[in-house]
Amino acid sequence: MSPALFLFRKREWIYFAILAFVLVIVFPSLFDNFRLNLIGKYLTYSFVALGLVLCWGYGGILSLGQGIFFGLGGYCMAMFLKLEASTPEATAIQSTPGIPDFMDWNQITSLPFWWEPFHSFTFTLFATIAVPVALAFIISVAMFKRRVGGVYFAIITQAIAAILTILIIGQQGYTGGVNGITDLRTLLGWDIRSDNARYVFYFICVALLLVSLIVAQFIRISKFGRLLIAMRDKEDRVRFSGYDVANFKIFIFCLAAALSAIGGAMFTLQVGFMSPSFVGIVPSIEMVIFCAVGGRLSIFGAIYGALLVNAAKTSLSETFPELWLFAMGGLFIAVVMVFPEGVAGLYRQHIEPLIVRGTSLLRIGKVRKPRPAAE
Amino acid sequence: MDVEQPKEFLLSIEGLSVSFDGFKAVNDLSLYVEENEIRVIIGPNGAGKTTVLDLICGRTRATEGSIRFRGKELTKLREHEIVHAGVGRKFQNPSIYEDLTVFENLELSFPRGRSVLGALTFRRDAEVINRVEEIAEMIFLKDHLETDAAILSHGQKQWLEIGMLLIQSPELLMLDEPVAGMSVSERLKTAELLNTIIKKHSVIVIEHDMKFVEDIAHRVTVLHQGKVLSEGSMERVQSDPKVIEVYLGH
Amino acid sequence: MIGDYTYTEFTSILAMQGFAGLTLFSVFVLMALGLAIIFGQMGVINMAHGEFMILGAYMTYLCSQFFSVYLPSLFSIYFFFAMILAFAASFLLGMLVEWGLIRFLYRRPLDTLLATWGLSLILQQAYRSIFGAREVGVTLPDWLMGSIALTDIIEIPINGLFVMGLTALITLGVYFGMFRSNWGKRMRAVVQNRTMAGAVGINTKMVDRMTFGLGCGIAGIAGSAFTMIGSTGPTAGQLYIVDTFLIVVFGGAGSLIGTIASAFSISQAQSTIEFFLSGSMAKVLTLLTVVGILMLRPQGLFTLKIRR
Amino acid sequence: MRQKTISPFSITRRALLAGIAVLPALTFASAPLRAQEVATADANTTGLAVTDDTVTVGILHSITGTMAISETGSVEAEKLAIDQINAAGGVLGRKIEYIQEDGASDWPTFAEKAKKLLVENKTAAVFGCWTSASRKAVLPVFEQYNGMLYYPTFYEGLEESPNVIYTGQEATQQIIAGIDWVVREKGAKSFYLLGSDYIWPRTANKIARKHIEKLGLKVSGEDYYPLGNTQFNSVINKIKLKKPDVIYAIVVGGSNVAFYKQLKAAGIDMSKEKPLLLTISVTEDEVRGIGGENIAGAYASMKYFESLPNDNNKAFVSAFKKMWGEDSVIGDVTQAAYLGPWLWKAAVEKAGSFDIDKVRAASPGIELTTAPEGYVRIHENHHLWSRTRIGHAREDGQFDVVFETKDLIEPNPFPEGYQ
Repeated sequence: MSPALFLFRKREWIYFAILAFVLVIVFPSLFDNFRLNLIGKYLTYSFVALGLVLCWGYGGILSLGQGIFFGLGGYCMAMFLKLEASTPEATAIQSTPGIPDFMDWNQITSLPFWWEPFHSFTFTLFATIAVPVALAFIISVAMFKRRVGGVYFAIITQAIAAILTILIIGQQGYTGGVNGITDLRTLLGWDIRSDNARYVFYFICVALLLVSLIVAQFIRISKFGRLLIAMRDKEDRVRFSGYDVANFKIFIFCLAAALSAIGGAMFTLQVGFMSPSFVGIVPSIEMVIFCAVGGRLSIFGAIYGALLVNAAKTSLSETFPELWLFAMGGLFIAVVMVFPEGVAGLYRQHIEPLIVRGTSLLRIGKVRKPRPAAE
Repeated sequence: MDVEQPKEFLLSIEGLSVSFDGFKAVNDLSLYVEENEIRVIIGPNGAGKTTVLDLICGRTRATEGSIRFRGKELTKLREHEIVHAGVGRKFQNPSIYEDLTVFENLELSFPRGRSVLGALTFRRDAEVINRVEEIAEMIFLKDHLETDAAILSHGQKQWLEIGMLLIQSPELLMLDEPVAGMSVSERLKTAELLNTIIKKHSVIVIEHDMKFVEDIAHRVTVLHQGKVLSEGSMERVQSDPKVIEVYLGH
Repeated sequence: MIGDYTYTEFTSILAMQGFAGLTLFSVFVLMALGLAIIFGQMGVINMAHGEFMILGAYMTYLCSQFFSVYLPSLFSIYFFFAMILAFAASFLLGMLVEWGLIRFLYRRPLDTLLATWGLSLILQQAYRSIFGAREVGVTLPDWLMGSIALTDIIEIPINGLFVMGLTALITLGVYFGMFRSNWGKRMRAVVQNRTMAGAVGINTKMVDRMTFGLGCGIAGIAGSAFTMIGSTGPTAGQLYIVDTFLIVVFGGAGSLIGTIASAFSISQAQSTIEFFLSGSMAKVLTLLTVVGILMLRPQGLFTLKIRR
Repeated sequence: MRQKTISPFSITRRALLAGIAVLPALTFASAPLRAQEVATADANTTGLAVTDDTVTVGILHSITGTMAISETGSVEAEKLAIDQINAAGGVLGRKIEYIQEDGASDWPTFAEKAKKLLVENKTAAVFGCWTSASRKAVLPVFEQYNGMLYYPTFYEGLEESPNVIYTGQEATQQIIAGIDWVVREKGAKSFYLLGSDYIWPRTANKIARKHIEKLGLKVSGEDYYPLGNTQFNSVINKIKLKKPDVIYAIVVGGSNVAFYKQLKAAGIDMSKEKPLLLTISVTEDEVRGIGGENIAGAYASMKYFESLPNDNNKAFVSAFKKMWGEDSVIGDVTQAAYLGPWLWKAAVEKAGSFDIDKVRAASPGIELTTAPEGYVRIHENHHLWSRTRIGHAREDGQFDVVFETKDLIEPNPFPEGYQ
């Protein structure tokens, strides 16, 4: 059996194919550039949700600070784009041409040293992942090596998200403050605001998402995936089976951070700016709900969850702005009380049996009993 | 260098103490376990039995004293390193992964791919499958390999956890109340299982069930208030007036 | 001369900053007490804690409106009625929430976190629909508004003193309630061994409900007190939640003394740094230090070492 | 609660209301244009949402979220203006229809909705945004799709987009006149600058500091607190120690309430003016939350107060209250939002076309004599020439206007020497 085939079971290949078909063929042909760009934006949250499935659903590590990594990834990309937009010619009216406009407004007369490397696109691509992962690594080493988990981890990540927001807003000369880094124009000379670019970014985003999905699936079906479940249920048992539990948690948390960072970078490219409002407490906890609605144990669910909640948010807040918070609040309660396995769980309970029955005549081979933990 | 430990002692505990906020749960305890021995630790509630196991396997850190295993000081190692050194531990309540199958439970305990990278590249090859099946046979779960661990009976869960230890091939197994909650027939089978096990491993057992203790024990250690009260064969311990005082007095 | 200040000025700084720190301390204790009970004793993460406080604040607002229109003669003491009403409203809502939501989730702390976050969103929108999106101001009786001048620089705000007194009173009340009363004994019994407590005839469900209600009720009083110093708007509660949780966690969950000690150290640190740096940086530095210490000492300041 | 503004004139409300519909028509002289007089094909060569009878515009503010509190007034004012314009015959004979979108206090949502309004709805103009962050977020969208945004809030300046008309004051207009006034009238020598921690207060304080230092006076302290902060005791202590003549406060949102309450509780009686408090962030809207009794005695520097005694304003205030309720209050931004549709109408009629480029070309020099704040004119840099006034806060939540600049102040979004 070749490894690639081994990666998904037969039915999962079908799910994967359906998802790819929807994202690559259906959405682009159904929606105009504007709506497609919106979907692209929603998909950037799918990266975060995917990371949360691994980290929270499987590993039991609830992070209320995914916005930190999403934001850092996005900021790294935004810094590069901002520098590219701040050529001396484009910023000739400033007191110090050649530096980002917000620095000039804050009487900063030369580019801070830590901005310098972001002139390089290669470095930026590297930093987009490396900076968030490094922070995730520091946080997780400090916490997991000392066996801090569960609720404490959630609260501390939330506090870090709060700190980072205040810091970004407070250091506006270096970060653009509450406005964020705005007015991004080109990527390597190519206008990112054009319809054309938006199409391209959408497809890059989809491609990256599908690759991430395969990576997540690889982890899920590997022994690592089973270890995550084992750690979630009986951490001590895993430890006394000879595993250094902290290392596994650190790895999965860093991976989730990396996925969030990719999402953040794609967000910046598609939306055209980055601001502290995607770093803080509220967006971070909303990201958890994307994952929970999709099904905290389903990597496919994560993607649908992010799409569904965001689409609902856009349309509900358009038509019934008053209702939106009620709906969102109800959603949080419902995924805890009524359908803890989210959309994926509902699908497995109600729809999959029908499909299985329908196709049972044609079916070849054994269908495994659906099991929540492994799906 | 320390002098080589006397050959006959697999595990030697000396002067071990631990206190929780002033309360000495284990107090200057010394205990020696030989190779291929079944040692049963008994004692009234709160005697510090489980704490001793916790101390050996690194779950609790000793305040003072030493624990040497094959000449290796365990008190300085972290839990997984102690496991790597060859000490396996079963908990009082069956501690298994309920969301996984029996096969997966055993597979995860198979001593390979214990690093992050190792776990990612781990392949379920013939060696693993054979070993899992072999152990499953020993623990009477051969026919339940694809069963979710959650739906096993209480006794089967206990066996599964013992199996998870066995697959690690530890030199020393520590079992905390392995027959608690088992039916009579399960209990007999467990005794049989333990008797197979000691052919290759040393075992420390904590047990309350005196009948069972009689069935398996080579030597018995009685703990009381964190100290060794009495030690020796079952008969000797049972006739020790100090033991009778502790169990029957007050 | 010390820095830019003369010696007398410097001592006045110390005195006044000390007082500012004490006010902040009282505020923190009020915020954290209810949460310390709910989180420490029951293990429930109540993200809607801020909204329970705001409920108390709105009750105070309603009371002030009511008294100024119907009972102007009693306006000067309406605040005491307001606090009772605030407690009662939050207490009842708390019991209702425990009955409808929390009791299903005792074994799943992370899920209580998500569910109560949802609850907080719903409450926010409810406040917005009922009271309007605008912040509402609460008119204080004159005797609460003034200050006592000790020297020409040092002036002690009366509402600050009032909040401090209130905090001391409530803390003592909670202490006696938890450690000296029968009810407290029952509550701690349930926390330590639920089955056993049930076996000896304690109605554990009722104890849970009362405990949760009590925690929320204290939040309500806190909200009522906040109207004297802060604002009351639908989303104001969210501002407090991170601080509050950090205080409880920093103190060591389950330890009342720990909560008070942590509120004290955080408030003093923050108000001291505030004096030398800007408010923003003071906040960042304080929070960073707390998070840093928590990383080194995750169990918080005060916890008992117990066999796990 | 609040007392009604006392009107010194014996004119009845009914008469005023009758007048309001007529006033604009009078200003732009001549009879209102009819649709037929300007063919749709001529008035709209770029595919905007214009028919023979209607023209569609967008309103883009936060209806939900934390900013909804502040932005409601702007929405109300814009709707009022559109109603009045329609009652007076519309724009180029076409009735204005509006599509309202909710920015939900979330900047990407603003960008998203702005794009929708421009790309899908083809709106001829958009009235909206409140915070700088939301404006920054939509700016690239307006520039890319060539839309026209009328932005009502007083703000930090440092911006001049061909696609935005700034109907509020930029920082120098609001700040310099105010500082000059306290220096001249109150003999202020030292200032304590205080703000919420984000771009507008920081930039504004920077300009203030430069100006104060230019006058040879002293800045005795500068401090920033995070948005939403509710503990100001430390800074109040610093103020008491430094004893500045003026507290220059740019605190916003929920923090305002806490700040003024704590200031009062700490024994700083603003009516004694020792120190005097001058703010540029508190309008009548904010006072509602703060409570008039907590801020009475403070001074605010801005271009508009609800109590302005001119006839334009009286008509505006009564029309506003008739439409949105007697207890509504009107702050500076609300009035600036009200100007948006009127300025747009004037520019369209001057251009004879809805085309964005033509409207833009026609905009500089557009004047409005009917503005509630008095006379305003659009500058080349798309900001408004306007007067700055000093209001003295009363217990009832209104301001007494105690000073008004003689001349219109030129907008200067990129002030040399102030950066």
